[in-house]
Amino acid sequence: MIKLEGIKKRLGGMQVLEDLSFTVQPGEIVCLLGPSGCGKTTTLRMLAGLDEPDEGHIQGLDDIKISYAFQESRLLPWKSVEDNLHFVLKSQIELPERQALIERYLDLMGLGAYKKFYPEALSGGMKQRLSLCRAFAFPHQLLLMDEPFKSLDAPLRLSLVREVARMWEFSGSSIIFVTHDVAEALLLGHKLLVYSKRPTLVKAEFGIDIPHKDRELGDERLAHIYGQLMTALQKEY
Amino acid sequence: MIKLEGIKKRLGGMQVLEDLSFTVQPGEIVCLLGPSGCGKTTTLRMLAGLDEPDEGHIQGLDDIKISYAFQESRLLPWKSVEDNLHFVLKSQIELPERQALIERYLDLMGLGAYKKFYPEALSGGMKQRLSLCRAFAFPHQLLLMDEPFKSLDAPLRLSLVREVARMWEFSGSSIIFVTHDVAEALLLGHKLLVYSKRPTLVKAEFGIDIPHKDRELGDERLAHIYGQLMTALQKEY
Amino acid sequence: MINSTWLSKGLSLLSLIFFLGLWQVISGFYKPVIVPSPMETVQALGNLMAGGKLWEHAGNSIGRGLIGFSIALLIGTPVGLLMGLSKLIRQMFQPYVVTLQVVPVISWLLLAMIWFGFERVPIFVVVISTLPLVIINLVQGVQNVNPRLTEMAKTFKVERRALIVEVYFPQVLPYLFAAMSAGLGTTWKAVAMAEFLSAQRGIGAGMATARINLETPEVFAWTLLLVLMGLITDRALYIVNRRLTRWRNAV
Amino acid sequence: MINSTWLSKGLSLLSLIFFLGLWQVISGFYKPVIVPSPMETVQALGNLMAGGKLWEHAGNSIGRGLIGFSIALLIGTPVGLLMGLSKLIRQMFQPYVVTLQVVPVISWLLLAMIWFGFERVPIFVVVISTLPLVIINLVQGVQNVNPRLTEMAKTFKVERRALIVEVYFPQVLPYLFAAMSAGLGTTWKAVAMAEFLSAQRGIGAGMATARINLETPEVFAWTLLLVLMGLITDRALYIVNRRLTRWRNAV
Amino acid sequence: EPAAEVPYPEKIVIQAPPAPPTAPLLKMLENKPFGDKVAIELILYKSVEEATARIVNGEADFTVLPVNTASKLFSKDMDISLANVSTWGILYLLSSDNISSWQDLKGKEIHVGAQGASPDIITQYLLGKNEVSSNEVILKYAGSPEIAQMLIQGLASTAVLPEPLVTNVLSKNPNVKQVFDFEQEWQRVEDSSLPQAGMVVQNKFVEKYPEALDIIQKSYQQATEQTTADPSSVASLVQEKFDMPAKVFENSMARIDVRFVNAQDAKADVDNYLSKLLQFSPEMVGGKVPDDKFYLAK
Ligand SMILES: Nc1ncnc2c1ncn2[C@@H]1O[C@H](COP(=O)(O)OP(=O)(O)OP(=O)(O)O)[C@@H](O)[C@H]1O
Ligand SMILES: Nc1ncnc2c1ncn2[C@@H]1O[C@H](COP(=O)(O)OP(=O)(O)OP(=O)(O)O)[C@@H](O)[C@H]1O
Ligand SMILES: [Mg+2]
Ligand SMILES: [Mg+2]
Repeated sequence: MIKLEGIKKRLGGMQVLEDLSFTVQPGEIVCLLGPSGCGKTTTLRMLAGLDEPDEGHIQGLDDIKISYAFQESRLLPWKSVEDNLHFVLKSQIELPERQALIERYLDLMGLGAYKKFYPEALSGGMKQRLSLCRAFAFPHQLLLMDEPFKSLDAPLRLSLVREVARMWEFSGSSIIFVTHDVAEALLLGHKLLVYSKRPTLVKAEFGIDIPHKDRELGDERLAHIYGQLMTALQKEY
Repeated sequence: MIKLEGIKKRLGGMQVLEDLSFTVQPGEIVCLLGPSGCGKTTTLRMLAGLDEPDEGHIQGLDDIKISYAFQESRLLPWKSVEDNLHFVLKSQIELPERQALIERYLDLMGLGAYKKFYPEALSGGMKQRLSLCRAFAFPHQLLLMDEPFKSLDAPLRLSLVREVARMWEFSGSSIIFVTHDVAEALLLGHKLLVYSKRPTLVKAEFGIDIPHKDRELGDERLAHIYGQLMTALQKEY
Repeated sequence: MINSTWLSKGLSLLSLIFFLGLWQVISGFYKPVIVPSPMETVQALGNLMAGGKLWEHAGNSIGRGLIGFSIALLIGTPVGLLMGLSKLIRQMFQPYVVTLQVVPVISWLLLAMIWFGFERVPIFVVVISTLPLVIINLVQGVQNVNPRLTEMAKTFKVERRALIVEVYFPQVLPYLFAAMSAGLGTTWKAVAMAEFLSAQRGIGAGMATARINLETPEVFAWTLLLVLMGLITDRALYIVNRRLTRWRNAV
Repeated sequence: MINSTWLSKGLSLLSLIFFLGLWQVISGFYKPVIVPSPMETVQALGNLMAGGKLWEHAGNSIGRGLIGFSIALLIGTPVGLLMGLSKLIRQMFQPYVVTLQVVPVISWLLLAMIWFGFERVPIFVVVISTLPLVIINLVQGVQNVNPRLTEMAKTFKVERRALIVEVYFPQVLPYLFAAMSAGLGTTWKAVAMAEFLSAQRGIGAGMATARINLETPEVFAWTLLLVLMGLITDRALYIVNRRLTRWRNAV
Repeated sequence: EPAAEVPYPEKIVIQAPPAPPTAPLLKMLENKPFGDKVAIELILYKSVEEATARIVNGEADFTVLPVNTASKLFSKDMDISLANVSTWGILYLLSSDNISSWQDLKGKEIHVGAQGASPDIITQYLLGKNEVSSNEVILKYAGSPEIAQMLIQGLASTAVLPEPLVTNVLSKNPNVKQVFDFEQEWQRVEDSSLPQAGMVVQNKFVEKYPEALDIIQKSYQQATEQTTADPSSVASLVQEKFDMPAKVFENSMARIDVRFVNAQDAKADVDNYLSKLLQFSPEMVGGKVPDDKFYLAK
């Protein structure tokens, strides 16, 4: 279990996180929602060890393998699509297997034909998908995803949501999923956290224990949570 | 009237645009939808004069002032938030007026407190908003927007959709609006174009002549178009 | 933060002490006419200072160096920018840049003396030696400018001047700083070299006299002075650099 | 594309012709002992070639230059990377880099002759002259590496070696190329200079004899040879650079 | 031309290298041969290029140069004449090894300053004349000051050096002895003197100011005699202007042969010297031994 307790963080002379606490159970999908600039990315960065809280502490990260789909795509422009994946995977997986894995993920993301392209020759959504490939393919017990499906068209988004659910089923990893799309959160999350405006706390929390395959956006239980969620989000303005 | 006729474009050894034709009436809001990587950004680039069609031609762009909200934020990292705006506006608007305009737009986008911040100290959504400020503030008769509201939370998105409608009312500019969010397209567009997969054509076109203030997502007429639109988008997979 | 500043101060001091120690040890193996000890060198520097020669010579050299390097920057910046921006111009000018780089001072010397007069030869030599550094670095800098930002500026009809000053220049700055850092060091060396071969006054002229008279401590004293000048300009450059790239701290 | 290649070839040729013309005109104003004409220079080069001196001297110089510059790259690359990565190391080493830059050859000369032997002095001088260029450019390069990509690599637990070779290196490459471009030019000049002062054979030694004898056409001939060497290495570097940065064409 | 009516220029510029043979010029300046009528400026040059540039630009009326360099400039169409020869002996072979004859040099490393310059050629010539072939010795070249330093430290054992470095080395390393005086050696094998450096004058100056030229020649001769007779009288001046310690200067004056001989009288020696150099390496003298016009008429 990963536990954040009383996290505070100042950035750029402003109090960003003010007493943030929540837990992530093993194999749980936690969705973070909240206004732009409230500190969602900052939370992920601290979990990834790229930043330190000013106060408070994070427990349960030792020996946990983390993968991260950054908010920006952060690809190496001098490496081709497939080499961007080789780059992070080569210390993790040996070669014949690695190549197969890479091709599988590229095909999954509809990038199979672009293996030899350099990132700058990809469209915005294609970069985003490549960045997702990397995060999925990298072995992990905790997967951090920062608006993973932005820049993707609605049908693709939906199919990727299903794909994530399927992969989660297999791997049992914990996932922390930052999104602005309420539908995505409802379809994927076991726990939905709504952040307040800066200075930020968790101002609302919703649990959903419906199995993924049974979740439909039209479903009444989800519609109920949807309403509450929208209200919680709306209150911030 | 802007008119694209028989536009073809190869990129990276692949036929991206295959015979693309459509028109934009003065003061019309045209929404472009379509799968990721189909050529939406390429279309905007050609309208902005950043790229040339291989075949076909674009008419009606002479003497038209264009503003562009790029898919990536494209801010100058060495200039503060407000200086990024001064940079593009200073040849257009004289000083006391310019400063007032900049502050107005920054406040509108909730960035008023961040005037002196450098872009790298902004969150992803804040960068996106700054990039939008720039596109709105720059005087234009044609506004190109490439997924302008990605990375923004749902309530903010909605309020910005209303804001764009309000601004459009004032200015009467033409807008070409690329989005993956069907709701946005329904709330804003006068003409909705659905691109096919590569090689790309306009495979469906919808007109909506309901005034913006009367559009509600629950509205029956919109719901009808929504269904058709989703089907058109879905077919691509 | 405070700790690391102290640590680095301490280490810098340690490295200085190590250097002086090494010098002292080496000088023990040789007569002062070959390697004078640090003490003897400082003494020679003191004598030069007392004799009033130091400031006269150093003043000449510093003036020439700064003038020469400024000229190189003034010429090199626009030329480098243009060569970076246009392949055509680059191909036309590149052979001249290589020529400037490669031709030894000796080959220019006579012509330079005839054309510019003796006292201006060191300035000329500094220009010749540092100009290629400035140009080469700027060309690389311009070629590595982010084209997406240039597109942005062009889309918003930003004037050419603003494009160059506000978009290109900040991206080229690190290259320019590398050039200036390399160029300032070269400046002091080139001034001394040229004065050594041609001038009546200046650090290099002083070195030439000391060398003929086998006054090695004095040669070392002049050298020490050059090193001090180098350290001062390097430091000044570092401070300017830090100022101009403050925005990086945001990352 | 074809057009612009032809245009640029034409312009390059034009600029060469202009240069030769200018040289011819200038040489008209002076006696050959001051400025020999292009023809006289080429003749002198022909004589050197016929006498067999050319290849012997040039071979020596080329060998020394390449060895010296390779050593500078081998030392400078890791040192520059480390200095860029760690402020502590930078503060410790920076004074030494400045010292290397600023101290004129004359001040090293004797020690170099004693320690390395006469024939290796030119190699030493090349190392001394080009090492600071390599280090300074690499330090700037490393300091301008995109920290977001470094974060990415660290998050994915990429090994230190891969981080340096695959993330840092490509970003530092343009700075390294600027350094190599500046360094190769400096190499040929430094070799000639050092041979001029110390060696029996080599282009610089040939120049020294020609200079003492006021054989200016011969001095110019050696200079021309240096320029040719500079142009060749510059071209080679350009080709390598274009290969290694092919990914940029994607933008 | 009205200018020709004026017997003296306003100012006369003489350039010379900063070495002991230049000391008489300091003395001459002190003597004020023209009273206060004409200013004489003495410029100490640092490189051949510098000297050449002044001659070309007409910025120096008189220049003290190695004799072969003067010949070279003359045969390269410079409008100059040799006015006098003032330096005859200035080169010495020093060694810390036990050497008494040329044969003893066999198998030794000899350090010589300035490859291809007159010290190098004279050394090779004398070796040949004394039946030591070029492959029996190892000639090593470097700058003269560096060679002197190595002799002092004992890093080199045998070297050819000019004054004042010779004095400097001998005083700093008692193991090093003077073995040969090249002037004497030259006289032994050539039956002629060894002219090393002299003064050239611009021909324009000769035409315009014959009287001034005459005064310069005479007063230079006088100053040379005064200086050799009593070096200590100029020692402090030398120390001030050349930065050369007075003692070093006085000791080297005791060794070197500085003697004013006007060009016509030196002609035979110069002619012989240049033709020997020509045999060895034609480039050293400009491809041919200069004709009579080279020597300033009396
Ligand atoms: N510089 C380039 N070189 C090669 N191919 C390119 C280049 N730019 C774009 N492409 C290709 O053109 C196609 C269309 O790209 P475009 O950016 O227009 O897509 P898009 O519709 O905007 O997609 P998205 O919604 O993902 O942003 C893609 O397949 C992409 O790989
Ligand atoms: N390097 C920095 N320096 C100063 N302030 C920073 C820095 N990084 C982030 N901030 C500030 O921290 C706050 C939270 O940023 P964060 O990126 O966590 O927001 P977010 O919740 O991810 O927003 P978004 O949804 O827009 O991505 C913002 O106000 C931002 O200005
Ligand atoms: Mg974020
Ligand atoms: Mg796009």
